[in-house]
Amino acid sequence: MTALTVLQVANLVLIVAGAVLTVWLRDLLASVVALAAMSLLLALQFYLLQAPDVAIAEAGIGAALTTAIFVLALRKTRRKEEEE
Amino acid sequence: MRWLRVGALLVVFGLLIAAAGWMRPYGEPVRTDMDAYFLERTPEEVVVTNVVTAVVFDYRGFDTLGEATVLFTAVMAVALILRRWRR
Amino acid sequence: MSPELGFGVAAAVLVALMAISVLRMAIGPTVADRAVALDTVNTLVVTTMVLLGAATGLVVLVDVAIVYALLSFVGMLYIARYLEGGLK
Amino acid sequence: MTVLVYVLLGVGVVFNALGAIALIRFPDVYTRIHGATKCTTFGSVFSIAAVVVHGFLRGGPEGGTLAVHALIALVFLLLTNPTGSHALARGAYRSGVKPFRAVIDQIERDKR
Amino acid sequence: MILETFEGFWSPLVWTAVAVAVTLLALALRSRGRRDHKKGTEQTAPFLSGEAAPDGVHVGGQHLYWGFVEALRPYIERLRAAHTGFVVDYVTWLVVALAGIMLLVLLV
Amino acid sequence: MNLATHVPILAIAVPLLGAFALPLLAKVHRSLRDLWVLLVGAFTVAMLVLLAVQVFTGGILVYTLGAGTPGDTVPEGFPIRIMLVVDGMGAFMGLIAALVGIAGLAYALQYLEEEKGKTLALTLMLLLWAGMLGLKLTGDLFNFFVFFEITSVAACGLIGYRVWESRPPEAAFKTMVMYTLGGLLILLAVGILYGEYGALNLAYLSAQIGQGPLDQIALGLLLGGLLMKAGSVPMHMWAPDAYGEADPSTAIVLVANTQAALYGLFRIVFTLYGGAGSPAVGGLVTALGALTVIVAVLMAVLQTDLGRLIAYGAVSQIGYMLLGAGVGMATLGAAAGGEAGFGLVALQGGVFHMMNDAACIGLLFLCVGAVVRATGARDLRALGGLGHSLPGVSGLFLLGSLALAGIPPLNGFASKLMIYQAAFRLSPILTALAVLASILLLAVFVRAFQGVFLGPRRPLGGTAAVPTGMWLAMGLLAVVVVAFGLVPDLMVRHVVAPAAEALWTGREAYLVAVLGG
Amino acid sequence: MWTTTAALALALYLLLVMWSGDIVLWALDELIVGAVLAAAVGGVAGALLWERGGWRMLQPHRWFLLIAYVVGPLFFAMARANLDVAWRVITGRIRPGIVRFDPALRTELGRTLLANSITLTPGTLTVDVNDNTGVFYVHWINVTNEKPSPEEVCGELPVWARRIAE
Amino acid sequence: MSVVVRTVTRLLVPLALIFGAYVIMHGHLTPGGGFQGGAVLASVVALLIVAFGAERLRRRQTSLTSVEDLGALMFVVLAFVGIGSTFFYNALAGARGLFGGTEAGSLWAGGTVPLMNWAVGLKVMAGLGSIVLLMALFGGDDDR
Amino acid sequence: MIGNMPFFVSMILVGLGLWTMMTRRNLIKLAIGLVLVESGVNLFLVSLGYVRGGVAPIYTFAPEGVPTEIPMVMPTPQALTLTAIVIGMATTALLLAFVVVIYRHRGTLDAGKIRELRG
Repeated sequence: MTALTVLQVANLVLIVAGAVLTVWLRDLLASVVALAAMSLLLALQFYLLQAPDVAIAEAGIGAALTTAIFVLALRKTRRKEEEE
Repeated sequence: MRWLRVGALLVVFGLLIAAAGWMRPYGEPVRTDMDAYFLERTPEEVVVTNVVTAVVFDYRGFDTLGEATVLFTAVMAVALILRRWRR
Repeated sequence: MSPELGFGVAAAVLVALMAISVLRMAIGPTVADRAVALDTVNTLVVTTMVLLGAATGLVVLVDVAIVYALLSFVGMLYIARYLEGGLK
Repeated sequence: MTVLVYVLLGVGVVFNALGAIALIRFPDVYTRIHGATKCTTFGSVFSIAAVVVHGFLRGGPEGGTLAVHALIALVFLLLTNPTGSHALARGAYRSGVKPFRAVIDQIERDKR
Repeated sequence: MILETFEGFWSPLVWTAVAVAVTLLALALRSRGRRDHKKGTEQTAPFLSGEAAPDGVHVGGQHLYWGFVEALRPYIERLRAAHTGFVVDYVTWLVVALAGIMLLVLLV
Repeated sequence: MNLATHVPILAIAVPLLGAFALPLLAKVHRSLRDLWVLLVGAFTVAMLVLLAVQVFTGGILVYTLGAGTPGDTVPEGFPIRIMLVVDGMGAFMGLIAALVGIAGLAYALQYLEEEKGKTLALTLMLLLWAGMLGLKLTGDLFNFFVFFEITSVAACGLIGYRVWESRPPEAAFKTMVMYTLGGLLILLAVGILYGEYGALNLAYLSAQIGQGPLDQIALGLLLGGLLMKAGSVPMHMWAPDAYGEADPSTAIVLVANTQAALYGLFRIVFTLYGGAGSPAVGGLVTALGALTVIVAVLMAVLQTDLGRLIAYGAVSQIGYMLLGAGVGMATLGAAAGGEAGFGLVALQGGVFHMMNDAACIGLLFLCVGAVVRATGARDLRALGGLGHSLPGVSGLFLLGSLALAGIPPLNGFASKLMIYQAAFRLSPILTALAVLASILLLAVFVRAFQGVFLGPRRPLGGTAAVPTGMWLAMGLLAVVVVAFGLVPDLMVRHVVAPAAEALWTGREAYLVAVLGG
Repeated sequence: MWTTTAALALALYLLLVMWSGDIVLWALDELIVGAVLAAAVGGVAGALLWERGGWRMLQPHRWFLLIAYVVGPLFFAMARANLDVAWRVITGRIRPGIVRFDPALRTELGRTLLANSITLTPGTLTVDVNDNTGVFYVHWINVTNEKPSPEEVCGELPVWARRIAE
Repeated sequence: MSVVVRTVTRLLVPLALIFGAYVIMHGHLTPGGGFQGGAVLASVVALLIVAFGAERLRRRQTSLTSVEDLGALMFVVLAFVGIGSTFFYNALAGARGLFGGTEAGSLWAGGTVPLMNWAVGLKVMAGLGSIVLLMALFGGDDDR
Repeated sequence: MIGNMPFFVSMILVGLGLWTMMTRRNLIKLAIGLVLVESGVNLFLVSLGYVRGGVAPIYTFAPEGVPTEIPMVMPTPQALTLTAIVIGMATTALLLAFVVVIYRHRGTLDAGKIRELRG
C-alpha cells in the first residue's frame, strides 16, 4: 500500500510535468506529443486509482484517437505556433 | 489588461486550489450511501459483476443515452462541417 | 518478502525511469526525439501496468495493459506519418 | 521458483533502466531509438516473463488468467514496438533529421 | 382582463380602446386642417438639407441616430473596443467574471 | 402501458428517437423524412402540452428512470437513480420549447436547401430540441451537464452550418470554446458537490447543502458556467456572433437554448441553494442584468449587420430576465418579512418575459430569414425598399420589433411593466436604466425597419416568395405576440404565476415530491 | 480466405477467455460466442490479412520455425544487442551510419519479419525498406564496412526469415 | 507507410478487432464495456487510415454513419423495452430468458446490459471512426 | 503522506489549461488547453471515488472479503468519468473540425487575425 502511494505521488508529479511541457512547447506537434504522454500517464494514474474501466477508455480515446485527430488537424493546417 | 488577466487567473486558480484543500481527505469519502448501495445490490439487481458497467448502463443509463447522443451529435456536426463544400 | 512487494518495487523503479524519459521529452531538440521518449514511456507504462496487476493480485487490471500495447502504436504511427510528410 | 521470479524481474528492470539511460546519453535520434527500443523491449520481456512465471506459480483460474493475459500483452508489445520504432526512424529521416556524425549516409548517396 | 401587478394593474384592452379613441380623435382633428394642402405640388416633395432630393434616394438605416452616436462617441468607442472578437479575450472575460463571481459569492 | 404516466420521458425520448432514425429515413426517401420530422414534432408538442396540463393541475411530476415504477424515487431513503422532476417552472419552459421548436422546425423544413446538408441540419435541430428538453426536465446534476453538452455540440454544429462562408465557422468556433469551458466548469462544480455529499440528485443535494466554502465555490462555478451560456454581459461576446451568423431557424432555437441555461441558473439558485447560498447572488445577478441590458442595447445601436443587430437585441432581453430574477433573488431572503410582494412580481415578470422574448425575437429572426432569402444580403447599407416586395414580412417585422421594444399593447410591454415596477422598489436607478434601454431598443428597431423595408423599390437578389411553412412559423409566433399582449393576465394567472411560485416557494414541495415526506 | 483470419481471431479469443469452464479449459458459452465473433471478424477483416502472399504461413512447419526462431536466435540476438547497447551507453563509443544491403527477400512478410528482427538486434535499426526492390537501409551504430553484405549486418537473420516466410 | 507497417497492420487488425469484441462482450464481467471496446475498434479504423490512406476507406464512410445510426437506434429501443415499468427499466435481468441469467458472473446475465454494451460499442466505434475518417478525408486532393 | 495531492494536481491541470487558453493565440493551442482542463476535471472526478486500500469495483476475480472487509472504490465517479471522456473527445473533434475549416478560409491559425466578427 505504501508502494502504491509512492507510485501515485511520483505519477502525479509526472503528470504535472507532462502538462507543463504541453503548454510550454512552441512546436505544436511536440505539444501534441507531450499531450499524448500526459494522457498516457493520466491513464496510469487511473489504473493506480483502481479504475480499470476509465483507464481503458482513456487509453483508447486519449492516447490513440485524440492524438490522431490532433495530428490530422495539424496536417490540414500548419505546425508552428506563430510568435506574437 | 495584462494584469487583469493575471490577477483573475490567480484568483480563480487560488480558489480552486483552496477548494482542493478544503475537500475531505483524499481516499476517505464521507458519504458513500449511494455507492454502497450500488456495490451491494448490483449482483442481485442487475445480475452483473462489473459494478461500473451496471452503473453506466442500468442505474445511470440515461446519462449514457445522453452521452451516446453527444457522440451522435458530434458526428453529425462534423459531417455537416467537413462535407464537400465549394467556396 | 513476497513477490508482490517485489513487483511493486519494480513498478516504482519503472516510474522513475519514466521521469527520465519525460526529461528527454523536455530537452529533445527535435520532435522525433520527443516521440522516442513517448515510445519509451509507453513501453514502460505497459510493463508497469502488468507488474502492478501482479503486485496487487487483481487479475482484471492486466487487460488495461493489453489495450495499451495495442493502441499507443496507433498514436505513434500518426506522429511518424506526419513527420514523414504523409497524411495529405 | 520465487528466486526465478526475482531474477527475471531484476534483469528486466536493469534493462529497462539501460533503455532510459540510453535515451539520455546517446547523441541523436537514431541512436536513441536504438537504445530505447531494444532495451525497453528486452526489459519488458523479462519483467513480463516474471509476471507469467508468478501467475503460473499461483495457479488456478486467477493465476492462469494473469499469466495468459500478461503473455498476450507481451506479444502485442513485441509486434508493435519495433514497428513503431521503424516508422519513427523513417519519419525522422524523411523529416530531415540527419544522423549524428555519420560515417556514411547511404540513403543520401543513393538519392543523388 | 386585468393584469394585477404589485402596486397597480394593467389592462391592455382598455388601453387599446383608449388608443383607438385617441386615434379617431386625431383623425377628426386632422380632417379639420388646412384646405390649401394639395398633393402633387411642392408641399409633399421631399427635401434634403433644403435641397430637392434626387429621385430614388433612400436614407439608409445606418444614417439614423448619427447625432446620438456622435454625442456618446467616447463611451461607445470604449465599449466597441472591448468587443475585440478575439477568442482569447472571450476566455479572459469568462475567467475575469468567474473570479469576480467566486470572490463575491465566497466573501459576502 | 399507460401513456399518461410516461409523458415526461416521452417528451425527451421521442425527439431523440426521431433524430436517430432521421438519417436512415432520409436514405429511403426525402418526403418520408419531412413527414417524420413533422410527426415527431407534433407528438413532442402534444406531450409537452399534456405535461403542462398535468403539472399545472396535479402538481409536481416525478419520473424515476429504470425503477420498477415511475414513482419509486427513494429505494432506501436515498435517490439512487436518475429522475425527471417537472414542476411548474419546468413545464413552463417545456411550453416555450414546444413553441419555439415547432416554429423552428416548420421554418427549417422550407428554408434549408437540399444540397447543402438539409438532412444533417434537421437531425441536429431535433437533437438540439431534445437536449434542451432534457436540460429543462431533469432532476439530476450530472444529467444536467450531459444535456448541457448535447445542446452545446448541436448548437455549434448548426451555427457552423454555412461553412462555405468565412464567418459562420469562426462564430461556431468561438461559441464552442466558450460552451465547452462553461460545461467543464459546471462539471467541476458537480464533482465538488459529489465529493462533499456523495450524491447527484438535485433534491437530495438541496436538502443536504450547507453554507461551507466548498458550497460557495461550487455555486460560483455553476453561476459562471450558466451565466456564460445565458449570455450575461462580460461573457456575452459569443452570443451576437452565434445568433448573428446562425440560420434563422437555428437562431430562434438558440435563443430558447439560452433561456434553458437561464432556467438552469434559476433552478440552481432557487431550488438547489434556496436561500442557503450567499446573499450576494441576488445583487450580483441584478447588477449583471442591468449591465447586460444597457451594454447590449448600446452595442445594438452601432450595428450595421441586420443579424447582429437583432442578436444584440436578444442579448439585451436576456438582461431583462436576469434583472427580474435578480430582484427576486435579492428579496428572497427577506421573503419571510412580508416584503415578498415585489420580488415575486419581479420574478413573474422575468419568467413571463422568457416566453415573450422567445416569441418576439423568434419572429424577428424569422423575418430576417425571409429578407435574406429575398435579397441574399444582411447589411443595412445594402438593403432597402423591401416593403414593396415583402409587405407581409415587413408587417410582421414591425410587430415583432414593437413588441420587443415594449410598446403596449403587445406582449413585451406586459412583462417589462412587471419588471419595471418591481425593480423600482429595489432601486429606481434600475428601472431608469431598463426604461432607457427599452427606448433605445425602439430606436434601434426603427432604424432597422427604416433601413430594410422603407425606401424606394430595389432589385432583388433572390426569391421574394415565402413558402407556406415559413408563413406558418411566423404566423404562430405573431399570434402569440398579439395574444399575450392582449390578454396577459390569463397567461400570468394560469401559467406564469405557478411557474414563478414553483421557484419562489416551491422548494419544499420539490423536496417532498422527490424525497417523500 | 476468411476462415483463416477467423481461426486466428478465435485462437486469440480462446486465449483471452481461458479457464472459464470445464470443456478442457473453456465453457460452452464462450466457445459459441468466440466462434460467432471470430466469424464476424473474419468477415470484416478476412481479405485484409491474406491480401498478398500470406498463404505460405498456413503451412504448420513455418509456425514451429517461427516459434523456434523467436525463442532461439532472436532471443539470443536480443540479449547480445542489449549487452552491446549497455556497453555503448557506458563507454559512449559509437560510429554510426546508414548503410544499404539487399537480403534478397521477396515477400512482404519476410521483409517485415527481417525488419523487425533487425530493429531488435545488435546495433542496427531499419530506417527504410524499398517497396519495389526490397533493399534495406539500416542505421548501423558501429559501421565497419561501408558496403556490407547482409551477414555482416545481421548475421543469420535473413536466412531464418527466408526459411520462415518464403 | 512502409511495407513493414502495412504488414504489421494487416496482422494486428484482426487481433485488435477480436480484442475489442472481447472487451465489449465481457463488459459486464471484466473491465471494459461499450465505450472501451468501441474505442478499441475505432482505433482500428484509425490504424487502417494511417497505414493504408484514407482514400481507401472513402466508400465505407456512409456505412460507418449508418452503423452509428443503427447503434443509437438500438440503444434507444433497448431503453424503450422497459417502458412497461419505466424507461430504462432492466426488464430482462434475472428473468431467466436469454440474457436473463440469474447468476452474476455468467456471460448470459445482466438483462439489457450486454445488449446495450453492444449497441454502444457499435455506436462508439462507428462514431469515433467516422470522425477520424472525416477529418482525414477533408481537403483531399487540392490540399498540398 | 499524500494528503489531498490528487485534488491539487487536478486543479493545477485546470489552471494550466486556463492559462494556455488565456495567453496563447494559436487556435490548436487553445484546443490543447481545453483538453488539459478536461483532463484535470476527469482526474478530479476519479480521485473523488478512490477509497484508501480499495480495489476495483469488479467482482470477477476479486479477492476474498469484498466488499465487507476490503473496501471497493466507488463506482459512480468512474461511470461519470467514462461519460465525460467520451463527451470531451466529441467536443474536441468538433472544435478541431472548425479549426480546419477556419484555416481553409483564412490561411492562418492566429486568433488575433481571426476576428472578422467584432464590434
